[in-house]
Amino acid sequence: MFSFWGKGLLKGLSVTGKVIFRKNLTEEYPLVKPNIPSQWRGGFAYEKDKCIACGICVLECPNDAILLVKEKDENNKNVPKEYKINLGYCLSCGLCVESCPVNCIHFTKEFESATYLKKESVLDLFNNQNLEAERSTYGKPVEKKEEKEEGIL
Amino acid sequence: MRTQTYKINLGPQHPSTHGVLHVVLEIDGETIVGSETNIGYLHRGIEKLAENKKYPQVIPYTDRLDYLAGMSNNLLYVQTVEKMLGTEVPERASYIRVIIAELMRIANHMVGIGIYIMDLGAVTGVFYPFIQREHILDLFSKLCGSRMTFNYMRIGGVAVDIDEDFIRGTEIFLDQLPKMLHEYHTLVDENEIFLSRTKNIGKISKSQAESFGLTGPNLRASGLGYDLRKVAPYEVYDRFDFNIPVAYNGDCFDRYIVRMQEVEESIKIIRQAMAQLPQGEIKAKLPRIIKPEAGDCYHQAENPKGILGCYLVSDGTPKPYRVHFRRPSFNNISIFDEVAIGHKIADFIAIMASFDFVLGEVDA
Amino acid sequence: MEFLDNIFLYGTSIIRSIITWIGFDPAITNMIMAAVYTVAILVICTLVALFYVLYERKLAGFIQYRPGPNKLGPFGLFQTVADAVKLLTKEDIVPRNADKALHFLAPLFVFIPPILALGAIPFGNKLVAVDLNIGMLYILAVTSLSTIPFFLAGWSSNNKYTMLGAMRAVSQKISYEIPVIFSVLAITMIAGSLNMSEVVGMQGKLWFVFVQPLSFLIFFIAGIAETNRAPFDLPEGESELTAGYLTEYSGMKWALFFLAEYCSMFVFSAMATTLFLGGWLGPVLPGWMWFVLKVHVLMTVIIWIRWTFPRIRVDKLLEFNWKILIPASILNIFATGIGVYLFNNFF
Amino acid sequence: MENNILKEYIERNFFAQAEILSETEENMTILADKKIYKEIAEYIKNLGYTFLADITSTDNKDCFMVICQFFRYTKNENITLKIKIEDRVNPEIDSLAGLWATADWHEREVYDLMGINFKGHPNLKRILMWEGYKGHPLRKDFPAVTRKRSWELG
Repeated sequence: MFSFWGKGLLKGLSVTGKVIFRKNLTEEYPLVKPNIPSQWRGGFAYEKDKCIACGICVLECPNDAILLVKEKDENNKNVPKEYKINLGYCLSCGLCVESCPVNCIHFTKEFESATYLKKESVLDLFNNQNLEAERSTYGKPVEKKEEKEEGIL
Repeated sequence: MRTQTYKINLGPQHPSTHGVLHVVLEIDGETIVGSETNIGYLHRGIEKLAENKKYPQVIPYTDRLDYLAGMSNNLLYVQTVEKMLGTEVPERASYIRVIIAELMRIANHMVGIGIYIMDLGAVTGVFYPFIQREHILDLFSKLCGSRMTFNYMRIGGVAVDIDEDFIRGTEIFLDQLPKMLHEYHTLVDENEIFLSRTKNIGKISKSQAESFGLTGPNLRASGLGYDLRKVAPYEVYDRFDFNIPVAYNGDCFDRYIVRMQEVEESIKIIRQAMAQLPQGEIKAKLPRIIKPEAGDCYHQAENPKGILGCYLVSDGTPKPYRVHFRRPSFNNISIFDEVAIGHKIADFIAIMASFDFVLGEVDA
Repeated sequence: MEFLDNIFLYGTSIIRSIITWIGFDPAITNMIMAAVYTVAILVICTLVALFYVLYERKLAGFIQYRPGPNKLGPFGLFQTVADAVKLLTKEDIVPRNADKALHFLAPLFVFIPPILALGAIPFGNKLVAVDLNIGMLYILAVTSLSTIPFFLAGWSSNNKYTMLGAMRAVSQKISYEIPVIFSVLAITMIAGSLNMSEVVGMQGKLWFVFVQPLSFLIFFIAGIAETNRAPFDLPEGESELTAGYLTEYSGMKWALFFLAEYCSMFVFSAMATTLFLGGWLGPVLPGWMWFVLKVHVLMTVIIWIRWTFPRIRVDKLLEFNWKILIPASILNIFATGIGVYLFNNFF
Repeated sequence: MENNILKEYIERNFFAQAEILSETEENMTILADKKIYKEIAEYIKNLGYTFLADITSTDNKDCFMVICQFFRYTKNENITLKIKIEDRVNPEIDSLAGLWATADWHEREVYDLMGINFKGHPNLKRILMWEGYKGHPLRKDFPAVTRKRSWELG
């Protein structure tokens, strides 16, 4: 092969030159919402009617991000009185969701959880159950939708 | 003529320390005559924290050690606990672990290589591999819902079974990766400037590498083909046919090329693992509360950055008595002070980047 | 066609006749015309900088699978304007131990050499602010001034990183001046003139790049180094020296350095076009348009190179200059001399 | 594991000062007295266990343990060397920094987090915590601040 000083440089230029004419891959995020996978671990949704206030999620949480205050109802059963998750401490590990025996806590597909104030990062899930948010299937045995894969090159 | 050396602080905030590494360089003109590496700016005390967590609760913390290869850290930790418990992992779970770990290796090397080229001044070089890494992270986020901090491995298996989607996605990815690698080789390998910046720069001899306890691609670039996947095969690595890339110069270029070749070997491993993937359980039956017998155990595995080790002491309670991680980056960067001497500042950047370290792991 | 070719000349003659019609003295008319030229050059400078900042970001984006800036205006055309506004409103930080006067002056000085140089470059047939007889010498003299503001910036900031950047800038710019001058010398030997317009005029049959390919290559490489562009952007090499001589600059002062870089790139491309690529000469299109096109191609190549190559190391950079470029350019002059002698005596 | 040489060596030279705790196919665990630490480490190195993977320590409440892991580069064989330090007030042990360069940082880490002094270490400074930090975080008597109280604090 014919070889000379600067051949590598020209080869490099040829690669970047080719790429100029390829289609770009940028996701224009704030304008185009990303395609959130079904198992996404984002925000939380909580069904307080289902909750039996067993406290397993609190025990499972590695970082003590969950606060559960329980009380007895008229049938002498435990019911939650207060349920908060501090997203500032949450590792999004999903151990609480996986461990819940009655499936009352879910991940949602929310992904914008930044807040302006530190105290806003505490989710008061008892008063705002966040049931309308799209739920993720993490930790739940649910049929998954088909998603298409595309090659990039 | 009287000249004087002076000191400059490279870091903790510097564009190419990739985090908060602090190196005090003593400089004569532009030549380094002394160097002192300071670490600890990202110390979170994971070892101390882990002492107050139950065994499964430590897994999410290991994600944060080497946050570019969270899966591999997960894997090592659960393996150590399994070794203590004497658990047999179901075969399917083992295969899944291998596939995931090798994908993670590819993702990590893509970052390592990309950042390396970027630090040498070719900013474009970071984008091409990052696209591939993005693909892997997408696969992972479809698998377990998280892109960086996976918490995917479980003691006795894995959290979620891989499905058709994942396998198909991985196959598509593996098909396009070699093309990209070829393109990247064309872009970088013969580039005269790249060669002049990397050949014979930051040379580490075999004995130096041994003495400093280097592991991973950094060791293998110095001519010692020590890879735990071959020497002490864990999971099902002994069932696959793959090579350990070794280079013999120990310079920055070799560290780059070893990584590139490792990616190719990983592709081979993943293809074989996917072809052999058996059906079955993905998690061994274990009691709900994990209580290993009192005792201790050291286990290590070949992470993308080197050998991650975990020393675990149990006192028979559900919480580990002591967890210690032998972090590869911590060992690898300890050689900086010695290698830096006599090089230029620009070379130091090249050396630093060629080691592919992560401060989360250095400081634990 | 004739009209389009000379549209700017007609413009200036109209202005001149208006001024004369108002009844000014010829001397004052000349002075006013000089002011008009200066304003025109300043406008060109600003437009070029604004355009090429955007163009570079776009091209870099395409090279990296990105669309580049595309939110502000059509195709992101107003991105640079928005950036300029943002930079103007930024707080101006001066380090406590800096030499305040020099720190302030450096970003102003950095604009002077490209503006001065643009005055002597013919953008088209007779389309030149000052058609100096020693145009080439003038431009080389003026552009070599550009070392000073960089050193001022680095020195006055009183920071080790800026100092290292300044040292690199000085050593690099001074050494790369030599191959630039030598390669221009080869052209002068062939053309026998230092007048830029005349040099262009002589390239009617054959561009000098075909007569002097080596000289063009040397000029091009050294020019990239002169203008601080990657792979020779050592003075600001951001992965090594944070931002080199620019480390302590922020806001508009930083922006001035940034814009000046594009201006000097433009000047350098314009010089290369004039000396090697036949300047405004070309069929069909008006002359100035040919000129702009050729400059644009060169700029594209420079930008393309920047986004492909790693940065060279400082000692290798100087080694490359003193061991390869300068001997090559001296050899080239030698060969050119023989060639010119043979041509003049035997053909 | 073929370590009869090592066993013989230990029995011959350090009869009462070292004992073999366990021995498996791949691993051999030796508990040694701190007086012979460096000597035995050097012997292990000369036996071909040239990879010092790890030096760490545990706080066993009544004593400190320093644990070293030695590996071979060629085979999957591992020697775990454990050293007991009974002096809790002023724990001190020899440094391996002269034998392996990697011991330097490992020992600094142990010194920093567990407070064990290494005699003969060239540069025994804190490595992860900052200079002037009081206490050694990995000791069991060092209070672990958990986030249990975070909810009470608000």
